[in-house]
Amino acid sequence: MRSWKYVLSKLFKAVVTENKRLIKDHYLLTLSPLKKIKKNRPGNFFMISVESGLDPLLKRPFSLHRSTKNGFQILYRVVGKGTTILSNKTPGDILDVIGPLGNTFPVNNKHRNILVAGGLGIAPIFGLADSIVNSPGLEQPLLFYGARTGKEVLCKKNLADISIRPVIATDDGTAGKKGNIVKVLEKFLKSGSINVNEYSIYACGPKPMLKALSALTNKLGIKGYAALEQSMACGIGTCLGCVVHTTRGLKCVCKEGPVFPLNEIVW
Amino acid sequence: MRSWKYVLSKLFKAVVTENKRLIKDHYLLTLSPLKKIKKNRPGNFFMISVESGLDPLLKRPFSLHRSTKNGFQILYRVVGKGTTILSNKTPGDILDVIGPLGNTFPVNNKHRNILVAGGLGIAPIFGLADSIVNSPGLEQPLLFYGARTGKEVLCKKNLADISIRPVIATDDGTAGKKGNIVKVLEKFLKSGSINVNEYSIYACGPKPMLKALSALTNKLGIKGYAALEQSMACGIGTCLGCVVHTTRGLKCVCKEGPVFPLNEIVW
Amino acid sequence: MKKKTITLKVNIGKLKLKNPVMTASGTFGYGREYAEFFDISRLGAVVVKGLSLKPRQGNQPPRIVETASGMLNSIGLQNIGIDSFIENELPFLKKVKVPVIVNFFGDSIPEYAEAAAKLGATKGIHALEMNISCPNKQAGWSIFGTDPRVTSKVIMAVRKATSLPLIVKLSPNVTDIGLMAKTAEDAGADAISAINTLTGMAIDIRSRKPKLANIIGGLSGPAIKPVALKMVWECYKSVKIPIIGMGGITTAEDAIEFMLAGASAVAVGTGNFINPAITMEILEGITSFMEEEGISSLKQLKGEAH
Amino acid sequence: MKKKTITLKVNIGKLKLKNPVMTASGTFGYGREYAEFFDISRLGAVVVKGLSLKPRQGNQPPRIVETASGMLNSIGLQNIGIDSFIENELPFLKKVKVPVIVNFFGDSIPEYAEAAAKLGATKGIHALEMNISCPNKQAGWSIFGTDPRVTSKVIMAVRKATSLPLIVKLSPNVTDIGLMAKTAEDAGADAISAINTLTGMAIDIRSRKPKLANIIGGLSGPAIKPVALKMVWECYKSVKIPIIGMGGITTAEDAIEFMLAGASAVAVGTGNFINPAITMEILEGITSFMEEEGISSLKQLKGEAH
Ligand SMILES: Cc1cc2nc3c(=O)[nH]c(=O)nc-3n(C[C@H](O)[C@H](O)[C@H](O)COP(=O)(O)OP(=O)(O)OC[C@H]3O[C@@H](n4cnc5c(N)ncnc54)[C@H](O)[C@@H]3O)c2cc1C
Ligand SMILES: Cc1cc2nc3c(=O)[nH]c(=O)nc-3n(C[C@H](O)[C@H](O)[C@H](O)COP(=O)(O)OP(=O)(O)OC[C@H]3O[C@@H](n4cnc5c(N)ncnc54)[C@H](O)[C@@H]3O)c2cc1C
Ligand SMILES: Cc1cc2nc3c(=O)[nH]c(=O)nc-3n(C[C@H](O)[C@H](O)[C@H](O)COP(=O)(O)O)c2cc1C
Ligand SMILES: Cc1cc2nc3c(=O)[nH]c(=O)nc-3n(C[C@H](O)[C@H](O)[C@H](O)COP(=O)(O)O)c2cc1C
Ligand code: FES
Ligand code: FES
Repeated sequence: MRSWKYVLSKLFKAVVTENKRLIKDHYLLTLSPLKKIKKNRPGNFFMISVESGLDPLLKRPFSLHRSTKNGFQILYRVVGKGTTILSNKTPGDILDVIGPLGNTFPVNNKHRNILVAGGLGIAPIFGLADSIVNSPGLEQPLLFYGARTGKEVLCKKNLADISIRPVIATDDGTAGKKGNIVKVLEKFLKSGSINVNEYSIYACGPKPMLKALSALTNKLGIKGYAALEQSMACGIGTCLGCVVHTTRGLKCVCKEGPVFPLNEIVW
Repeated sequence: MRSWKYVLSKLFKAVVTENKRLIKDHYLLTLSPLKKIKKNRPGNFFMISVESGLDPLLKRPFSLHRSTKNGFQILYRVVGKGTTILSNKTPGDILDVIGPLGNTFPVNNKHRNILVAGGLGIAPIFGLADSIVNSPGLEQPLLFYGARTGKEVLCKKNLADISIRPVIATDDGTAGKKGNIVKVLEKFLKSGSINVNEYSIYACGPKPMLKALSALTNKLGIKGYAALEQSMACGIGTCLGCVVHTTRGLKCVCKEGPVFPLNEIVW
Repeated sequence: MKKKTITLKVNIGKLKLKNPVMTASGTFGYGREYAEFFDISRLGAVVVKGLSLKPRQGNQPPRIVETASGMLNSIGLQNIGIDSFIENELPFLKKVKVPVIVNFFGDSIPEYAEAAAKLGATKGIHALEMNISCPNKQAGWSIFGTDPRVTSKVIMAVRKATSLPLIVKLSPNVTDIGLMAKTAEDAGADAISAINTLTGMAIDIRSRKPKLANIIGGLSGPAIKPVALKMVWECYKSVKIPIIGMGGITTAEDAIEFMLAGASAVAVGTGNFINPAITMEILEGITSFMEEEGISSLKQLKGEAH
Repeated sequence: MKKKTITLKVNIGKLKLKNPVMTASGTFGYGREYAEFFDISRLGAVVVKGLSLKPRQGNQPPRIVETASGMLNSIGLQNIGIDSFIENELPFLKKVKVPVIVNFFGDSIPEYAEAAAKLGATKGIHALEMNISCPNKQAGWSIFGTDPRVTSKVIMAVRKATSLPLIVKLSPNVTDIGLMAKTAEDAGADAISAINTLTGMAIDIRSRKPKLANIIGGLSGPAIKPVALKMVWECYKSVKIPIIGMGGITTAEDAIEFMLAGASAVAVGTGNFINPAITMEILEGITSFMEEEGISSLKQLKGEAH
């Protein structure tokens, strides 16, 4: 009767080892699974139960930020009921999690990889940068990172540790250039010295940013990918709740994404 | 616009100052209201929110166990969802509470008062004993206290502190007499030396015990009162959810009780 | 936008209210108990527990079961009767100076009409809310709320019996609530309130018996909010008379959702049990929302999501 | 009572199941994804996502909104179509050796019949579940589930088209579910499943627009359990054919409540999203309960609360 447990693999309990407030409403959660979990890769996400009761009911999706020795980290912002509860977790609390879920960023081994993060988009993009830096034979990636304000530029130390010096833009100019990071990227890509055929772009951020980015990459004919978000129920491709429009029809963000080619996304 | 707050009085926030596990699933919760609350008396109860979310939805009723310098105590047993959540509260947690609610035990100043507690019924009965002991001019009450087993006999030290030596009976005989506390009381009341007209009885405990007790008191013509329980929604007499049958029709436990004359309860 | 330009005033037909937040029948008694928690004169209106000509004992206990984000009740319309209400409870509400809406019901069409006539002749009552929808049915009683022909007849009889603003409270336990709303409008209702409780039940697996003595009860609370909101939305599409929206409201945001769906005013039921001062928090929240969004009148919200 | 004397076997008409725990249509895909979480051959049956003759795109996103202890969905019957199911998905389920119940629907009576005939002629399908109740209606589509005359006609057409066990899945959005169940029984259904989702909606107060692109969605999850349980109770009173109970089941206790109300088997929907292995925990819990209570067969539970 109890033999079903052997197949459980993407379903696990994880203990909170740290839940650190970085700035204002941004937190870094470190989880240590209570059993061996599947290997996770940049782009993957986890569905986390923030509550054992029935309200809130559904698990919340969060991108893998970074793998650690004993588990992984989630970088999140408090926006509603679920994330508020999550922000009150303390070391020793145990959470139900499923994952790793979803696809990964298809890094191009031969290209120079350009990473673009907007706001919390740095959560998966940092992990991607880390993994590229640690992949022998891959060139150091470039990071274009936009935020609302200087204070919300995260991961500065961690980026420095892997020798990445991001090009930063903020809405209010309190860090890096003032303005839109996609504009900054455009300028870079259009500068005479760049051959766009040698670059690939990997992005995560708010919808308007990704939309602008896909307009840009489509115009320049440069290959790019973005991790998307959509409200989710199951996280594994069974409820068909998380679809987005693509040139190949409606696709599930949880299963066929979250990473999609920029030129296939229909905004 | 905000002036409504001035009338709030039975609605308050209280901070958990202690939440001590006594035995197995029995806990003693000490609450310190964040504002001055109304005077509470034995028999009164409080409706406590165990959760800020919507599940569980309703507040839970708990008898006043004992007043403290900065607040009051609740003695409770973990039986379901709400009490499980309550048992996980730690000092510093803040709970929404309404109370004190309900009526009190109408202690007879001229009689010798007999208190009868079954199981968790000791929660309000201890408070009653304490208040009688501390009322000048009142005789020391007698306490008949039944429990399932010796380990579940609570408040021993506190009872000793107020010089009450309870007559105990347990189902398994591991403390006091083996058997039913109502039977023990009956023997006492029927012993030749007792004039039943000089005694009043105040009881709280499981329904079968109270039923047996009311049969006994009705038979002997001795005046008695019991604190009853019923599922509650509002706790203040507006939903009409918590009614019990009495000789005077259906009555709300929350507003017209929880203490009722034993000879008026229709079982 | 300056605060002083905001008005929360709302008209339900001839009934003029200073704000749209009222209490739902059966969850606020006759108002007295809540006066210990806040100044109830600040409410848009108090809707009292459903009254009948004669006092009623209601159903056997147990009458309350908690469910996921909701509760079942089978009170069964226990009430003190119209006479006792007028004599013992109404004077208090009059003194408080809060608009009083009396929820009432009968066992037959003549009883409905007689109750309405009696209440209509009483000073200090501002409107009547006709309950045709209580799920605790006895002897086919529920047809008043589910069979449009009977619904129409009983409303017309009540309409003739009183000139007070007449609110008809609809049952959600029907296939087409829009049709029921239209039936009420055509029969002379001045307003609709929606929704009453959904029928539901719970079973104790150890005793293997229903948890409510009455077996079936009415489900209320946040659990039913999506259903209630959709029904208000349907009613708004089908009638022109004002709608009082209710069902699971516990926050200002919930109340605003109902207004956007088409409600002119809202009522809070089960929420009062969770927090006795919840109506005041909702009122404050609506005001803040209007300030933030630069809305000066509730007319700018009503039905705006359509 | 010794463990070995307990049997979880249950018959749904001619369909024999090793246990009463199945998955609810639309919440388990075609089974494949959950095989990564547990051995799905342990399920009483897998009920697949609703299929139509032609593939369907479904509704526009957003399609999911969480509500208090529940969720709204407006998937709109997106599916890969019967042919693709038979070719690409059924072989996997056959290999797993789990009973397969195919949920299906059509836009017209002939389409329903054609779909049933096609599925009925396919090896490896153990029963058909006919969805007449999806609330994501297009062009009056919902009348299949709410107008007894139409319900009767479409079921009779399907009944003629297939000899597979035929389960009719009822809509809860009706005044009298007992009547709908009886209609299905009389028209030839071998079993009833109840309930599908309740219609509901949610509004974003900042954008002042419905949160679902489709405006209206179906409410599921623990919030609706009391309503579902009461409807199963009503169906049990009105028909003799077996009932598959569903609506908000997340624990063994919930499942047992449905059986006590009259269900022969149960289906778990939204619960799968909360915990992908929930069906196995429910199965274990039912077994433990039977051990504790000395129950050897589910027959001793079915309808016992009546
Ligand atoms: C694949 C994926 C990866 C994600 N990774 C991260 C991450 O690494 N860090 C992080 O902070 N957030 C991430 N998110 C978003 C995160 O899931 C939501 O912020 C979270 O679910 C909100 O829960 P809540 O209960 O606090 O908010 P709710 O109370 O549910 O909603 C509050 C607000 O947040 C919005 N919201 C709700 N769900 C989502 C969602 N899925 N996506 C976007 N907005 C939403 C609502 O529309 C509402 O405005 C990710 C989402 C997806 C789909
Ligand atoms: C006036 C009053 C005073 C009370 N004082 C105390 C007290 O001092 N200490 C204490 O431990 N308990 C007391 N109770 C009982 C207490 O309210 C319940 O144990 C509690 O509400 C259970 O909540 P739960 O969520 O843990 O259980 P649930 O999950 O709601 O239910 C678990 C079990 O407890 C039973 N139960 C639920 N509510 C009640 C209730 N109101 N009365 C009895 N059984 C119930 C249920 O039927 C079920 O079997 C009192 C009840 C009342 C009405
Ligand atoms: C305990 C209780 C008693 C109720 N009694 C009545 C009543 O007498 N008359 C009536 O029309 N509605 C009655 N209702 C229904 C409410 O007025 C309201 O329509 C319903 O509960 C939905 O709102 P809510 O979810 O905010 O509670 C009652 C509801 C509850 C919970
Ligand atoms: C995302 C989702 C998709 C659904 N799709 C279907 C479907 O295709 N066919 C169907 O008959 N029911 C469908 N349903 C209804 C469920 O099968 C079930 O009847 C309902 O959700 C109640 O059960 P629950 O509360 O356990 O989820 C769907 C439900 C959900 C949540
Ligand atoms: S969240 Fe269920 S299919 Fe993507
Ligand atoms: S609990 Fe509401 S009247 Fe007693």
